[in-house]
Amino acid sequence: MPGLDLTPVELLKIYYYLKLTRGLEQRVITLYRQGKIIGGVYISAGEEAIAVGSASALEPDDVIAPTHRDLGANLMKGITAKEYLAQYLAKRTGLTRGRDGNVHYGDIRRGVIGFISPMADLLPVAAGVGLAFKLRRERRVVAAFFGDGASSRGDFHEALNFASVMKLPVVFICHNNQFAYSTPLQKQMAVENIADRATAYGMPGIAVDGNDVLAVRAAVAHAASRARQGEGPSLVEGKTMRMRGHAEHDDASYVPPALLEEWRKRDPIDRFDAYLREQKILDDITAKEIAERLSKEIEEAVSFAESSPFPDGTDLLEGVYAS
Amino acid sequence: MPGLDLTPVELLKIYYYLKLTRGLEQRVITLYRQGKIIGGVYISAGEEAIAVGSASALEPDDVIAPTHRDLGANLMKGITAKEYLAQYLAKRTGLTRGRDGNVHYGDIRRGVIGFISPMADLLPVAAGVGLAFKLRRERRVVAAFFGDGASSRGDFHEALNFASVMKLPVVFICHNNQFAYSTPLQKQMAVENIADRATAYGMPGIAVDGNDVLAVRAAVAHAASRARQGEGPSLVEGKTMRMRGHAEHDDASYVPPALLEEWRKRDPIDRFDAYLREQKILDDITAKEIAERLSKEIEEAVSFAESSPFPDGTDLLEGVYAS
Amino acid sequence: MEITYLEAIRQALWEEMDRDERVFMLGEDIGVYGGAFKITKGFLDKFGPERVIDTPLSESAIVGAAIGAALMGMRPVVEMQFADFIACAFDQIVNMAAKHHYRIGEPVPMVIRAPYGGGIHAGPYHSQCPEAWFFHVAGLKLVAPSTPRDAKGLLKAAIRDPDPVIYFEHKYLYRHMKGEVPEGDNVVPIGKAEVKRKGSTMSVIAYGAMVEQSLAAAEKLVPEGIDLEVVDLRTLQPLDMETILTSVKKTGRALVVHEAPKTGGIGGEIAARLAEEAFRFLDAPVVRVAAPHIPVPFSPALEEMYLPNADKIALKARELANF
Amino acid sequence: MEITYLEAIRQALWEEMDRDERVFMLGEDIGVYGGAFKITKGFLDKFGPERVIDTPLSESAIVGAAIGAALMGMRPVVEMQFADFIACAFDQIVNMAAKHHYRIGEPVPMVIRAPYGGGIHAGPYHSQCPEAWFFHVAGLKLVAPSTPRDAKGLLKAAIRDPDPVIYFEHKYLYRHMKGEVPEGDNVVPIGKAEVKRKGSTMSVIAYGAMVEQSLAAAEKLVPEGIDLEVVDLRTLQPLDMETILTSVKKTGRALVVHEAPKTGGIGGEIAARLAEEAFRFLDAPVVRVAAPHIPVPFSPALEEMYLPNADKIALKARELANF
Ligand SMILES: Cc1ncc(C[n+]2csc(CCOP(=O)(O)OP(=O)(O)O)c2C)c(N)n1
Ligand SMILES: Cc1ncc(C[n+]2csc(CCOP(=O)(O)OP(=O)(O)O)c2C)c(N)n1
Ligand SMILES: [Mg+2]
Ligand SMILES: [Mg+2]
Repeated sequence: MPGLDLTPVELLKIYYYLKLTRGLEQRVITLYRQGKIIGGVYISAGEEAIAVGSASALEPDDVIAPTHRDLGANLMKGITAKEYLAQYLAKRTGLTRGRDGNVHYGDIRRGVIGFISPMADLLPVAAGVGLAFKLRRERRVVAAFFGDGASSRGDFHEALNFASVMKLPVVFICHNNQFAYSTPLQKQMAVENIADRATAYGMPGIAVDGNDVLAVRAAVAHAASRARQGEGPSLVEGKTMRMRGHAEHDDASYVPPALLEEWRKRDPIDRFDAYLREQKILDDITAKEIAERLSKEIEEAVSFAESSPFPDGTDLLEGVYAS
Repeated sequence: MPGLDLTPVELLKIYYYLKLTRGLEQRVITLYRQGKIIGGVYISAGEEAIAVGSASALEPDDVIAPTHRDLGANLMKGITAKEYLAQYLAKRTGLTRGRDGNVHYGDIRRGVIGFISPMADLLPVAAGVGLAFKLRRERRVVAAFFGDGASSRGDFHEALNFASVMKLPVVFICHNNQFAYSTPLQKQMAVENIADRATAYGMPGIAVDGNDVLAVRAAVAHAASRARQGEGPSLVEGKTMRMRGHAEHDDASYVPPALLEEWRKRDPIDRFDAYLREQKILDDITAKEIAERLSKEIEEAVSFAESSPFPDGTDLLEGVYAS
Repeated sequence: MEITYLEAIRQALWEEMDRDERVFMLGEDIGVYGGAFKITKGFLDKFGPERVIDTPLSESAIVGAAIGAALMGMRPVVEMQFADFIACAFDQIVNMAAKHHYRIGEPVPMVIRAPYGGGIHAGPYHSQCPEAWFFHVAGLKLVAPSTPRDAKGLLKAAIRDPDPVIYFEHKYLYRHMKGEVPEGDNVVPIGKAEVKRKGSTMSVIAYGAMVEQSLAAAEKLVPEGIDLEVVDLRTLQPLDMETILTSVKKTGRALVVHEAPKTGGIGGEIAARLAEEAFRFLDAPVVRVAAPHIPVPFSPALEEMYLPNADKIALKARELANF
Repeated sequence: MEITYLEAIRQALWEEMDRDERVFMLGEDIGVYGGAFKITKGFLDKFGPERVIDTPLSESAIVGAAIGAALMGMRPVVEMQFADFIACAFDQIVNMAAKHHYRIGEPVPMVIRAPYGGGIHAGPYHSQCPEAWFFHVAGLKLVAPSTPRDAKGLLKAAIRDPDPVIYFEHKYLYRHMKGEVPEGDNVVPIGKAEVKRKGSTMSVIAYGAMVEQSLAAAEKLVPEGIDLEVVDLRTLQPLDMETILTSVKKTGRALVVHEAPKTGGIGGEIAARLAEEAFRFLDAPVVRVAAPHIPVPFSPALEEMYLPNADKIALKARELANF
């Protein structure tokens, strides 16, 4: 059973990051409603287990190439709540210093490739990260995230093929949240599982319950260990559901309410919470303690972000080039 | 057994086009050696059965989107030997009137989409042709050709996915001739068969002996009839071998001679010739008659092409736009 | 009656779909959702899923399919969700669509709607003005309306045009810009600029969102006795040099304004043409107002510094008037 | 000793690979085959298959992978088989590579070698000069050497540069152009134009294959008392306006020459900058010699009409001298 190899501390760490992700995003939604956010807001509520489960399976010097619903993974790699919120408020203290917004940030020193909008663009880039590891004989792995929608793009195909031919240490991880914006799976592809596409590249493909954080972790850990041993890339698909609009402006009225209802019952955090309690790793006291820590971390981040200055543009024209 | 549904006249037509393709290309090689060709020369010798077999399975108002080794299909759709050679000589009488060269020609009225260089670009275009048929409720089919190399490109993926989701009447036909320029299959993909990639799109994929013209014909006929009945696209892979260099300047010294030797024994025309003789459809007399007709057609085409004028450029600046 | 720029686009699409059954639309989320900007809201109900196609997330396939359908005589209208993602279809546009008529002589009647431009706090990936990428490519027509009337009339012209047209619709104008639109089937011809304000001191040559800003600058400058003539290009390719030259020969001074970065923008070409064709009439150098050579920054203050506006135009106009 | 332009490129690659083990190459057919133009012949034997990577036919993956490797501190050098196919990687270049440093502040040290240009009878898909597609994009450096010395020195500079550099190497010059190359590790700095011929009548500003043609035009005009100063840009982005301005202020006249189509080419920007920054020094309009706004035609006579050359330059120079 997945999870049995983990210590309580490790399990609670996963719990913490799931909750931190949920809590921070909830806070962003509030800030959005208060009109404090600049631009769109992309929420991963209900699919945090994919980001967190995956990142929890990585080693500290592994790299991630996140997509727009991977806050949990970014946090685990060391992106801070403060930086995250400052980015949403378009502040100078955000990771792009106000030059880019919301989910478009990264820091290679912490192993996070900065996400960019064109879907699937980071998949070839991740292949290149893996190539660098391979050439330098480093036993590092890169985890590359993408959505079901992104899997229709040419770059998905080129990247998976390239990585497979060269046996690069990449774990391709799909958030199959059943929609690309308003477009349901059946209008995107004529296959049941995105994991089935792995066949086309001669790599292992596995579909897991994306709302089971330990199942995700186990699948990614397995794929990462294969990759680390030089056996090449894998494709891990997490089946999940986008529980909110594409972005916060979208009321997602095109999503059948029954579908949401069904998936609400499978909430990954509720499930993991129940599991931990069952395993006697979590009780009310610990839960409350963690909730307080989280609340503190989040509120400090909000204060930080709100009190941070906007960029003043004195260096507006600088930094187009590194030299 | 494939071929049994064909009349002797139909079989001899296939024979004629196989031989015409081989003969014309041989002639182009000679012209190339004589320095009369402008630019590169792309030869399909040894893989004519894919183009001819496929085209022979189509209806007159079906459309093809050829790749650069589909002379046989183009001829069957009505492109003439004269036009073909004039194109190679960059003459005004070529299908692009000297504006483009060698294998870059087409004529939509005859159902041939003009090939362009970037590999796989015609696959989405073919999907669009199929889309037009579908929207207009026309029972027409488009056959879209590509090489093993082209199947690594994003446009391959996007096109097959698009066509499959929309159930478009497209038959995707791969010349798997084992090399993309100098790059052998194992450096291009980590799968055995390109046909296996059909799985990723939820469409049927079949690999056939690409040097067996009737096997190709049967597979394409089957796929075309599915497509015509609204059952969507298929992928047909013809296993074959590129018997010459990528283009005539390339001595293909990177190809193991034994591999060529092995495939020379499977020459599609020799095999079809033997089959026809076995079936008593072809004898020396008919063969000679056909050889004479071919030789006449080819030599007339050479004269036509050689005596045709070069474009004089009086309209050089015209025709960038249709209006 | 005054309608918004967005409503004008909607009406043009609606009327053209109604008028000509060859016209159909394809793009991401344009059907059920009605498009990211809700331009095609209601179209699915009226015209059905065959003519309002929700596609997979694959810009290259979408554009390629439009080309194929256009070759078969359809009139596809593609919606890019944001113009920024047109980069993903660049090859199909410049290599396939643009060159086809010159090479083969067959028309490719298609429209790509590209929602472009900044001013909506959307950062580097949802604000770009990519028109100059295509301006250099022979075979494309480019239009960029600045008013509801032109938006409607030019979109009609684009859909009826036999050539590939990229229709740049400015996102900032969608709901900000209102104006009168004539009753009935009013087509604004491609290739004709329009003087939006008569003036004598200098000619301001602008397009898209910069027309409004230029007109505002003109009002600002009235008290100073500076009288701007504002020429709205409307069509960028082919450029209406006649209208530009007539204006500049009259005023003797030219200020070119665009939102895209100055370096390599269309303004350079206009300035160069003016020097070549109206040097003797120029009392002063042609001056440009445009964005700096950086990605479009996200944070509002940065974006404001980045974007040209009425004040910046007025400033340069004053300098030019005093040259 | 005189070496060819091709040999100069080869030497630069060889020496850089030798000097810095972070440098590696990836592209189609560059290993076993030694590249379509044989530039990397012998590299595989010397540096091995990990540093000379034959990739699948997938330009977007190749460029994306180079970006990823560059982010990890490698120094990838990509070979496009022909510059025309860079269109297939356009999105990765303009959206990912170009914007990364401005947004995130991390360098992306990579080189894309783009064999470009006409004069080799290769038609619309193997002759394009696509530099203007990228000139408008902030964050890219563009170089285009005209001599073996610059070809070698600029490629070294490009490989050592921390930013993404597109290295435009002219196919016509490969074997046509010979010249002295200094011994040793000679780096030609990016961003510096060079006066290739001193003169007094006018400044001819050119790059790539047009430098040779401009120099030839200069010789033709000597008997007529017209004395051309030929400025070789060498770097297109960032433009060395200082050198250009110094020359033009001295001569009072400027003729800009490029092989790419005039409309939307780099010449427009230079002309505009000259008007803006040297208007008082200009005794005549800045004039451009460039290709017409059509695809590169195939047939030799057409291509000759299409391409700028010494005669066409001399003709315009004469007109300009007499202005
Ligand atoms: C190339 C490209 N085309 C279009 C878009 C606009 N867009 C942003 S997200 C999105 C849907 C993405 O769906 P998916 O990959 O399933 O991710 P999800 O949002 O469902 O997590 C679209 C169409 C984009 N960002 N990139
Ligand atoms: C996008 C693109 N990249 C590179 C090339 C250069 N090129 C022309 S043909 C070719 C190999 C094609 O291989 P394949 O698709 O297997 O067709 P084959 O020539 O083997 O029939 C290459 C690399 C191209 N035409 N298009
Ligand atoms: Mg999704
Ligand atoms: Mg092949």
